[in-house]
Amino acid sequence: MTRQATKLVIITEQLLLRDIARIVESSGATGYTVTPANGKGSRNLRSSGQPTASGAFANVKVEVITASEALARRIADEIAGKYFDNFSGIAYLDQVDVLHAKHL
Amino acid sequence: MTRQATKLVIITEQLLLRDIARIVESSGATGYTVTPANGKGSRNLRSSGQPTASGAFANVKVEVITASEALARRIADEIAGKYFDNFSGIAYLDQVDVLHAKHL
Amino acid sequence: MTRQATKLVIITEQLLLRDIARIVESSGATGYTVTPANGKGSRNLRSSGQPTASGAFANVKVEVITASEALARRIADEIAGKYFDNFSGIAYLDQVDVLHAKHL
Amino acid sequence: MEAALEFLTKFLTQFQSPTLAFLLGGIVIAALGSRLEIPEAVYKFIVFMLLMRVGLDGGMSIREANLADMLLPALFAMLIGCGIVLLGRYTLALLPSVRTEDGIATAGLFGAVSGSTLAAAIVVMESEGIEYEHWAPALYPFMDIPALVLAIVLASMYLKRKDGSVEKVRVWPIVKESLQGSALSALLLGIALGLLTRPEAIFEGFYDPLFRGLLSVLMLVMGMEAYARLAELRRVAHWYAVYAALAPLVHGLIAFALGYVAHVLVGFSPGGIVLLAVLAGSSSDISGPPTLRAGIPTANPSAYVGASTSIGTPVAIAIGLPLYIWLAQTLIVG
Amino acid sequence: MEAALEFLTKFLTQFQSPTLAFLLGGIVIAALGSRLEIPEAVYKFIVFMLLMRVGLDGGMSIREANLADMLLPALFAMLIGCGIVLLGRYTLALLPSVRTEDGIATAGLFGAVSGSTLAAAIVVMESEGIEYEHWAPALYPFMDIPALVLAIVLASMYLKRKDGSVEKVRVWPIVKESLQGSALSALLLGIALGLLTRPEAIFEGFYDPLFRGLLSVLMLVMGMEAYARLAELRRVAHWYAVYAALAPLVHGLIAFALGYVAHVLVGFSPGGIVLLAVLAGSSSDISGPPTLRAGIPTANPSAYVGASTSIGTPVAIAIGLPLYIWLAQTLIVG
Amino acid sequence: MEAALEFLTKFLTQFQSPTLAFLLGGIVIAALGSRLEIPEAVYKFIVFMLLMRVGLDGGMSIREANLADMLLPALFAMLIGCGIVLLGRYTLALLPSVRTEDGIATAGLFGAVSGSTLAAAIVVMESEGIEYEHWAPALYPFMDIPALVLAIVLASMYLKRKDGSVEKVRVWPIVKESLQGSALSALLLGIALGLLTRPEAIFEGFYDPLFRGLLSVLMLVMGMEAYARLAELRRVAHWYAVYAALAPLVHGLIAFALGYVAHVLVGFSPGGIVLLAVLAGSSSDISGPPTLRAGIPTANPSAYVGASTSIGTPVAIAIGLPLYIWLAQTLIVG
Ligand SMILES: Nc1ncnc2c1ncn2[C@@H]1O[C@H](COP(=O)(O)O)[C@@H](O)[C@H]1O
Ligand SMILES: Nc1ncnc2c1ncn2[C@@H]1O[C@H](COP(=O)(O)O)[C@@H](O)[C@H]1O
Ligand SMILES: Nc1ncnc2c1ncn2[C@@H]1O[C@H](COP(=O)(O)O)[C@@H](O)[C@H]1O
Ligand code: NA
Ligand code: NA
Ligand code: NA
Repeated sequence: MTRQATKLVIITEQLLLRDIARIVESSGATGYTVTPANGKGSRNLRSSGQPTASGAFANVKVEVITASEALARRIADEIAGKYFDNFSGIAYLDQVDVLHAKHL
Repeated sequence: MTRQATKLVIITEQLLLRDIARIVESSGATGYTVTPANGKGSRNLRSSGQPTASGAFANVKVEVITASEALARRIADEIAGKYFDNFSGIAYLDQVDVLHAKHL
Repeated sequence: MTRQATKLVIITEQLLLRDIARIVESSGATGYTVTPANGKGSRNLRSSGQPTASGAFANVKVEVITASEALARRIADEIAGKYFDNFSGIAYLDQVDVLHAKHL
Repeated sequence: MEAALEFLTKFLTQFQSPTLAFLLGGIVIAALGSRLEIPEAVYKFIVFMLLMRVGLDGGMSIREANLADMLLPALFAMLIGCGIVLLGRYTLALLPSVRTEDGIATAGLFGAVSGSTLAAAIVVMESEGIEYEHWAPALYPFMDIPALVLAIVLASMYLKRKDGSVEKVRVWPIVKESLQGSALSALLLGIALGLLTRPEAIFEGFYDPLFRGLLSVLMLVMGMEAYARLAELRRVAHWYAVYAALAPLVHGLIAFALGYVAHVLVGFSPGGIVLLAVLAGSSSDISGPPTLRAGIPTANPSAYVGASTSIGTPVAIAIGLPLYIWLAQTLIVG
Repeated sequence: MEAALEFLTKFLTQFQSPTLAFLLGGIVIAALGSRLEIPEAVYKFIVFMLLMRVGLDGGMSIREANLADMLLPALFAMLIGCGIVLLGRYTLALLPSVRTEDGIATAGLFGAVSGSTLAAAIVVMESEGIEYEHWAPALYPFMDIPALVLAIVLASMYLKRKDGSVEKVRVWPIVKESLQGSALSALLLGIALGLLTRPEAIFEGFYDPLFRGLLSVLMLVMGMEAYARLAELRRVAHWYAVYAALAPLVHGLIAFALGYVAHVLVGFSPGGIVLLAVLAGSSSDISGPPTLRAGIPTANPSAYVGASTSIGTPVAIAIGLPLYIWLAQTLIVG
Repeated sequence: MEAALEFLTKFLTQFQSPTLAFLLGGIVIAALGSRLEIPEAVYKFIVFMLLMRVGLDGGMSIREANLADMLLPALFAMLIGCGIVLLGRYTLALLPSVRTEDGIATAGLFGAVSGSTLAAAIVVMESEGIEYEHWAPALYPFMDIPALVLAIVLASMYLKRKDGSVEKVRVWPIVKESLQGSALSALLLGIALGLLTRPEAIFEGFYDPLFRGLLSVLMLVMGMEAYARLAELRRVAHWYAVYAALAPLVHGLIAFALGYVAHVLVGFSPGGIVLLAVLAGSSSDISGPPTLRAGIPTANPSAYVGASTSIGTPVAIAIGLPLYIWLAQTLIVG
């Protein structure tokens, strides 16, 4: 199996992870992957008062692979609309070829 | 130098990392990169009995950049064939342009 | 908003992170994201004498999204030119569609 | 005159106490560009250990305490938490260069309580042999939660008035969010275990002996952090720095006065008064910021976290704490 | 009647011991949605510290032990490990709603040993002043490894029969895999260091004094974990829950009986019997699961990990441990 | 003859001391493929704890020390640091199969100091009741920094001569980089706090009692690490292995001789001489490698890190330390 799919990547504050996971799960996407991240962007808000001196990862990178690009865009729009005015965040799409996955 | 290449991404259980590294190393690929990850997919097996309450990263994301797409597919097929029936896992390809690398 | 952009990915030794961040920041890029990584490549230098036995992530993956591909290449060339002879490192480009970002 | 001299001496000696010395040491090495790092996992565990120690101690002493004695201090703690927020709402938040919601959030953070400042006070008091009601740390949530809730409610009211919206703010989710945070969870779990079970052996063999030493490490982190945040604070209005320098002392002294009333009415001890003042003078560093980010998303965290971490906490520990101890010893005991 | 009452009292007092109190505390705060987290690095280090402490103690006492005394208990440990797996293979794994390989894997995990349950038993016994052979923890691998190996062999035989394949299962790689796991490595290293070197000073100055306190933190993690896994357990057949509730006690009592035989034959102490029963009643939480995932890949870990972590371990600690102590005191000492 | 026998006994007993036992234990379990892991966060924190303990102790004793007594040893420390590098530059680095810059970097690493070897020496000396000047660990930076700076300068000079370039090497950035590293930061912060503040209570209640135990864990990590790096070392010229086996002892003995001079001239104690020899015989494991990577980027870290971690440190601890103690007891005290 090789199947064209869209990978949505959202990089945002760790603090929002629970909410974002909820949005992705209820969107109909078949899964998602989270990696720890740090970053610098337009504003440099720190999310949590968590020590910067302890090398913590304050951001997360969430990747959602969807068969339909429209779904990926809907998820991105919902998250950006809800949070990106007040929280650090960036969202982008990438085209990938899924070789093996249980569902998609 | 700019060289078209294929990036294979495998997201699977941390538990399998040693085996997967062995497969990649013996495949002829010139290298690989591993990042810690967490995720949710079709099944939610936990790999290790490792506490979920301690924020551990139970998955890994392995990226292998290869000059030949066929090699990437072979690696993915071997890993998926061996493990993905019984372990969490997803594999996909992405096209990238390698700018600097010692070998490829 | 959907905007074609270039994602530059640099995987190199953790040790160089401060210097690389300085280069990216002064290049005019609007931001960057860092994730911990481990890897194996052509040489297997360990950067720091940091215990390998303690599961540390000795590499970092730095991603820089730029509106102009030329800027991404300039950043990659500067970093590779300065460090990749003596340090582990790989640099590649990927095309992405940015959906939401404060600047770009 | 003599009294002032005495305070000055106390104040300067204080700088040699490990608590303050490590805090200042942290500021200094951060300023010098040191790459020393206390890993996040260790930092989180130290916070757990300290709050568990404080909670266990509190719980064990509630067992023997007269519940009636705790009522007035608890009521005062709530009043203080709310009073601090209202005070900030009608001073800081009204200043022309301060965005109203930023000011309210800052007041909320200063109304909330810092577990590490509390731990620092306990260590200093115990090493100086000052007695206090060991249940006093249980006043923490009585001050912390009302302050955060009130700040979020005030900010929502303000923002809704601006928008013309009429939705009501729901209080319970904020309370729950606070209680589920890692700091309050550890403290309350400790209190419950101290109250309901027999943890004396591990308290005396583990949590208590490690208390002071772990606190020294935490103070080092707080110092490094204070320096790291100064840059953030510089980007916002100067009024935040002024507020952060004065508010801890003003809040502490108000609480001291109320504590004194409790002293007269129900025999609240001088040491208890000091702790009440410390709770009031402290500003939250662990659980407050994420609660406020979620509750007042439009407020700028650089303002409130910067003010609290960079200036509020050092002032609360370095000036507030010796001040309240000196006051207690001079006015009450003396 | 009186005896039952006595057991009930012992049982209820037990709930106030720090060990059980922190376990229950962990379950409760997880159920209440607390975001308290003991970082993975700390959790791993605590496990190392506990097993190193147990190992050093074991090694130092093997030095003075009569090796002949250890033979029978070690043999019994092996028999028990294998017996538990066979018992599960021919009860749980034969139930219609249970996939055979899932049942075998579960039996393997319950035949294997939990380092944290062992540590909990040692702390409780030492705080109750119950004597035991300090080399008894060295029985751990004699029970753990045969159980895991036998489970993997039985599952492979079953699956091969289904497939018609005739390949032989290789035992040594499984044994090696077990021995190289972090838990057994730490325990065996501790035993070796205790046996061959002079670690008395650091045992008494470091590993032993921190033992109880660190265990309380580990118990908290185990409690949070137990709650977190309940959801997984609910998704599999109810029989796993029934097995997980009964098996620890059945296994513990069988081991108790065999331990009694050793008591009569070679003077194995009542405390040693309790430890043997605890080893048998425990189910592996650290090293067992990955060994089984690798060895029986088609088995569903939600079944065996869920059963062990959510129900097996709490039952083994909260009911099994006081039961065996009571039995030992009533039947043997009394 | 008798003396040699005595040394042999001392040497073999040493293998039973926890310090060396855990180091060897680490090598053995790594060689056996154990998956035991001391998490990075714990490792970093232990290093902090040990250096803070050494620093506090040093700082507190500098308070009472006669500064003049420290001058000569400090001068000798600098001479030794530079001498080791020069010695390596004109032996190892000139060998035909050794790239010059790799040889210089290796000499730099062996001239620099290992905090963990220093901590190991202190534990062994204290457990054997050997007196020493407690400010002696403050000699660390006097040897470490000049060695690293000189190595980087020599390498740059060599490389520039090869290139025909005439740019000057700037020394201050290298010194600053060293001082800001996590190891020296912790040590110097400890010294400053010990000198200027009153940390006695936490020193005696926290940093000191945990010292030996934490060191045992660190030794375990160093052992596992030594094994892990052997593979790297095998890929480079055999001369590195030869150098790594001999250099620690040669350097230690040179330092011992100079320390003896200080003994005669200013009464430097036998224990102080041993520590000076240990500093010289040790090779940096934490802060040296990144400084050298940055300072001599073309040098191959597999050569110098491999040589130091795999062979240098084990030799320095297992052979050097008991040798210097025996020499001090035989030649000076005896
Ligand atoms: N140009 C960029 N390239 C890569 N990552 C970025 C970029 N801009 C922002 N980010 C990431 O997105 C996060 C939020 O960005 P911002 O909202 O602009 O502060 C940052 O912390 C970075 O991790
Ligand atoms: N649609 C998806 N998008 C992103 N990551 C996924 C997706 N599906 C699965 N994954 C990742 O792949 C892992 C295994 O998936 P599964 O085998 O479906 O449980 C998950 O834990 C996720 O990390
Ligand atoms: N073919 C590859 N695929 C993925 N990552 C690679 C590859 N080659 C190198 N890398 C990464 O880049 C780092 C440096 O590579 P090198 O400079 O070849 O040692 C490695 O540690 C890997 O993390
Ligand atoms: Na307050
Ligand atoms: Na068992
Ligand atoms: Na040296």
